Amino acid sequence: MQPVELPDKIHVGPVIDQGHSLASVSDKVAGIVLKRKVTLGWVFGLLLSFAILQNLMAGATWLIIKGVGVWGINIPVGWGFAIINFVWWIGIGHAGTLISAILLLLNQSWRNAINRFAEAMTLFAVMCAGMFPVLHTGRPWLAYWLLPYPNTMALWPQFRSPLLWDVFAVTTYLTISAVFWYVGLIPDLATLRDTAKTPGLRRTYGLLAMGWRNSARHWQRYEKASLLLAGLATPLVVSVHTVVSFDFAVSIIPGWHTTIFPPYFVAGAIYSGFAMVLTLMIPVRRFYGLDDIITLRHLNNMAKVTLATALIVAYGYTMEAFFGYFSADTYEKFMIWNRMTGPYAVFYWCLILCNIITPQFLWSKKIRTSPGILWIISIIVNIGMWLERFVIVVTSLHRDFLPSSWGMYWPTVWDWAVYTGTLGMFMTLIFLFVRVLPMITIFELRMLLPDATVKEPVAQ
Amino acid sequence: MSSKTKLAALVLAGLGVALSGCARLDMQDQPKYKPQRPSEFFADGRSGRPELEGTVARGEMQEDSAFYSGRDEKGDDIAGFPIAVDKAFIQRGQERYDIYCAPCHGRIGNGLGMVVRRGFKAPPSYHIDRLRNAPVGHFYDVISNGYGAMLNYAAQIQPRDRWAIIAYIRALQYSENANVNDLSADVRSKVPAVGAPLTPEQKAAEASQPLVPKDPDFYNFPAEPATPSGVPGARGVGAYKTNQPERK
Amino acid sequence: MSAYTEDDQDTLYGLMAEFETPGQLVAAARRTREAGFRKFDAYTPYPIHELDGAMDLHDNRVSLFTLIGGLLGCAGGFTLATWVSAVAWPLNIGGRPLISVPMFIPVTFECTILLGGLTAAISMLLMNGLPQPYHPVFNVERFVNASRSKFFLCIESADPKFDRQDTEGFLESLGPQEVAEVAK
Amino acid sequence: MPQLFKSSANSFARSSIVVAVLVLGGLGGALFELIADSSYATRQGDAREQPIPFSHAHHVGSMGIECRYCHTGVENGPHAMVPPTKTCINCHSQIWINSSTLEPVRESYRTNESIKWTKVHDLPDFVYFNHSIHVKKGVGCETCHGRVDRMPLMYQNASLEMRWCLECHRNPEKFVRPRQFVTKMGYEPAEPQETLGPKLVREYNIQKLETCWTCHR
Repeated sequence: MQPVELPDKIHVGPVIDQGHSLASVSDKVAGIVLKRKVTLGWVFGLLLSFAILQNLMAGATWLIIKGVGVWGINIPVGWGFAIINFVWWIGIGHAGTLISAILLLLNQSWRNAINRFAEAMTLFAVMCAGMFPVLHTGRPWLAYWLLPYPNTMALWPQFRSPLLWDVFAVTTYLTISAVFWYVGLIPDLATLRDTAKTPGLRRTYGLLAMGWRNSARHWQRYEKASLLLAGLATPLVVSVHTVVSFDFAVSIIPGWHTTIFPPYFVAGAIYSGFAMVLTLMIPVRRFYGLDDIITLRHLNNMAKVTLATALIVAYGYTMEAFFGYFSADTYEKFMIWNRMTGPYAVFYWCLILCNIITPQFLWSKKIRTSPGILWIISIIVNIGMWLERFVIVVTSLHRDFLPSSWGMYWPTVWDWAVYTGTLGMFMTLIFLFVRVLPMITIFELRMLLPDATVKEPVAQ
Repeated sequence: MSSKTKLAALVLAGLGVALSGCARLDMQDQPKYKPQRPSEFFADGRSGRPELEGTVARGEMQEDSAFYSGRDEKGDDIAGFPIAVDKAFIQRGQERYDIYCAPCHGRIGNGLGMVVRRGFKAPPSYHIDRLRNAPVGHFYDVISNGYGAMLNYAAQIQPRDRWAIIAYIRALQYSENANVNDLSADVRSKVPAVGAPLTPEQKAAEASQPLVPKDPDFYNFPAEPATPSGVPGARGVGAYKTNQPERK
Repeated sequence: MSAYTEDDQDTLYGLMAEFETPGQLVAAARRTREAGFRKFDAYTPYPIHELDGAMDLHDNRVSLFTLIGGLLGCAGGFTLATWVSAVAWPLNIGGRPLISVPMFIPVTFECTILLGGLTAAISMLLMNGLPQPYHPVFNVERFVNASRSKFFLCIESADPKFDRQDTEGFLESLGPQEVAEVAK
Repeated sequence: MPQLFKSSANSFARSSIVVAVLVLGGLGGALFELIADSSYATRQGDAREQPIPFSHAHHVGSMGIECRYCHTGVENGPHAMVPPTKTCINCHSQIWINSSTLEPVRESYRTNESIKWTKVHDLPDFVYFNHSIHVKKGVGCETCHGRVDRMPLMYQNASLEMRWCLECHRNPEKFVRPRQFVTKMGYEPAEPQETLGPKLVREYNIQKLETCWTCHR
């Protein structure tokens, strides 16, 4: 897979800076794990994240002791933070699979520098997402009841329910993401094994690398398997958020029951996922001095994808409003009007600001290539996408068909504990990941180098 | 996720699975009363509360004195059934009789039921003149209030069923004292002539069905003293010694 | 060509040549194959597609197994959904059909992906003989560079054409940086 | 590079994966089914300690006392009822009156305090169960409780798992019997159950109640 060289009018700079050789990229990326001293900043970050993770511990413990009533959910808003955060996290996860699978299929060479990191992010985000439905069951230790297995109750899950599709989609997504990630790691683990100095580390990475020896016969099957996994993961990633959107779209709640939900959710997922990759990538790139590997071209490309998905999402919002008007259905009309002017209107307009107005700055190439501003925009988009889920879930539910069933939803301290706790868990895992595993796919970086081109000597 | 975390997660998952196997689910025992469940609230430890004196439960107002007490206004046992008697009613009585009465009174009312064979004081046979001539109200009173060694069956047998049992007792009394001439002609023709010697087969059949089983283990119970020590408070037991108490 | 000796096969896994550039390796691999060797392998820090042609590597079994796995997952998922909904736990919900195919598509699809993906990864590992923490090639001191920056070609002593002297001479003729013995 | 692992590591690595898969997948699943479904979890066949070693085998088996003599609630109520002490005293006012085993019975009758029997068939509290309808529809005592006439100490004959309940609720014709034989122990159908069952299902208008709210209400 050779770098696709296109005119520089489109791309800003190369996918990897000049002056790198096969040895230097290997040493640079492996060095972050093996040679680099543990910095105070990293320790502080890890401890802070770990401290925030304790919110999840406390929140989950209290929830298990007392039941889901400790959350703010009640009639009519039975789905609160749990589903909001679930959808948000799953959406964030999508960027990883998109970058590693779809861009691999599209032969986009710039993906090589960021795919490992994005895949790890996917894995951790899906783990965070999984927390919410499992905790929302109220009896997490019985969460395995969601799976079809022969049991003493002679009961089976309802295969006609989108909530069960969710179980299948999310578990498949987690499994395939983990497998894809690990398969991608094997050659790099071998590099770490061969580069590490202490026997303990070499043995550890050696076991994880399973004895990978870079054989050409192995590489041939390996590439085939990677391509197949990418080919399978691509429809998977689209299906996952489609299924998540079915949780809403298959119901008959005004504001949920729309056919635009699947594409609009997938676009929103990619949107928030790319924003999250930017949010994480920009500081990591700076702290670990990876400017030469994660170049401005990467940031530029990611910003473009963010802008494109922002426009799709904007189209989605417009359509929602249009459906409300065009359906001529009292409830639909009321729903969209209530969304814009009701008690939660401020969240709606914040989300428009965050998700539609802010990304318009990305039309400017200058902004697309300024990491600092890009970072701020990416955070705003993350907040905006969270608000979008909040608005969709809460505004549709809090005004039931009968005014007698109207109510309000506000998260309790335990909602916030679990939510911030998953943020802590996510960050803790990211911090550990960057120290323990190569955060950039080394063997794919090598392929981007000029050295990697095969120039056969003329046979004598 | 490091392999250590994975391992810990696996161990935890394994524990969870193991625990789910032996621990009962948390909603399996709920803080609510089901019939006969003990209570920590009431001093006697019962959740089912006894009726207060004078309480009449809905639908249990017993206005029909003949039906509910077996006595007329003067307090004498009634002679006729206060309820229509038909075949189904007698069959119901037979079923109830076999459940509640047969253990002592025997299936045919001869007073040699299984419990009696184990040492309970034998009740009189129904087929004595005194009982054959007793009014139905007498039987009702005995079932409801006990008689001699017999405790009352008021809690076990509902009033309507008591009358059904009495109807069946009447049928038993009639059948045990029946005359062959009471049978219809075609049935009578199948009955061997009165006084005719039994065929050997009939003799054998009779011998093989003794009233008292020949199994030596059948009576193999620890001997009990002939004089009952009595159960304090047990109604009827104290009166047992006089055997035939004056009623009222 | 003379045959290998018993001694060689007992102690020697093969001979390994080290190359500086991917181009040299591809050329060497092509010539090794043309010379009639079959039991040989190239070791490179990243996949080189030119080697597939040079070494005549056309193993499509991973694809085949993935297809089979995916189809099994597809059939399994649909069968599970149908069996559960129509046989094991038929539940009449407002008279809707028990076997409602559109509703089974998501689960069928996810099962297809799950089984297909797992088969792809597992069959790749199995056919590559992994995990295999011990392998004779690791005995070569400089082989650590195979996962960093250097390119290796190893002809195994198990090859019928292998001969300690001749093969070493052949490898030297390919212009390597170094030819090393690979102990068993 | 010196070898990191001995050559034996290969077979060890492979076999450890196989073992791990077997242990976690197969054995784990099997063990789970075994534990959740075992008589240890369901307490099936587990005779319970009682304050008085009451023997159904003696009272029902050898004395022939009918079930309903004591369990008076079974026909008309949800609960078959453990009989009050008075029912014991019906006979034990004269039989075994000096037995120390029966002292708790007399004690209970004297003091008017309940005997604290141990519940054997303890359904979860989220299950609604009514004896009377089962008796009315021709489900024998024996069908659920087993050969009580052969139980010296009462034990739970069935697993009482939901799966077990559903077995009959889905196929009642395999289990029903004529009403008059409901309390009969060791009942044998007079004609094959395959023909008798459907006939009774029709006659007694037995429905296949499988909805959740049949039992969970």
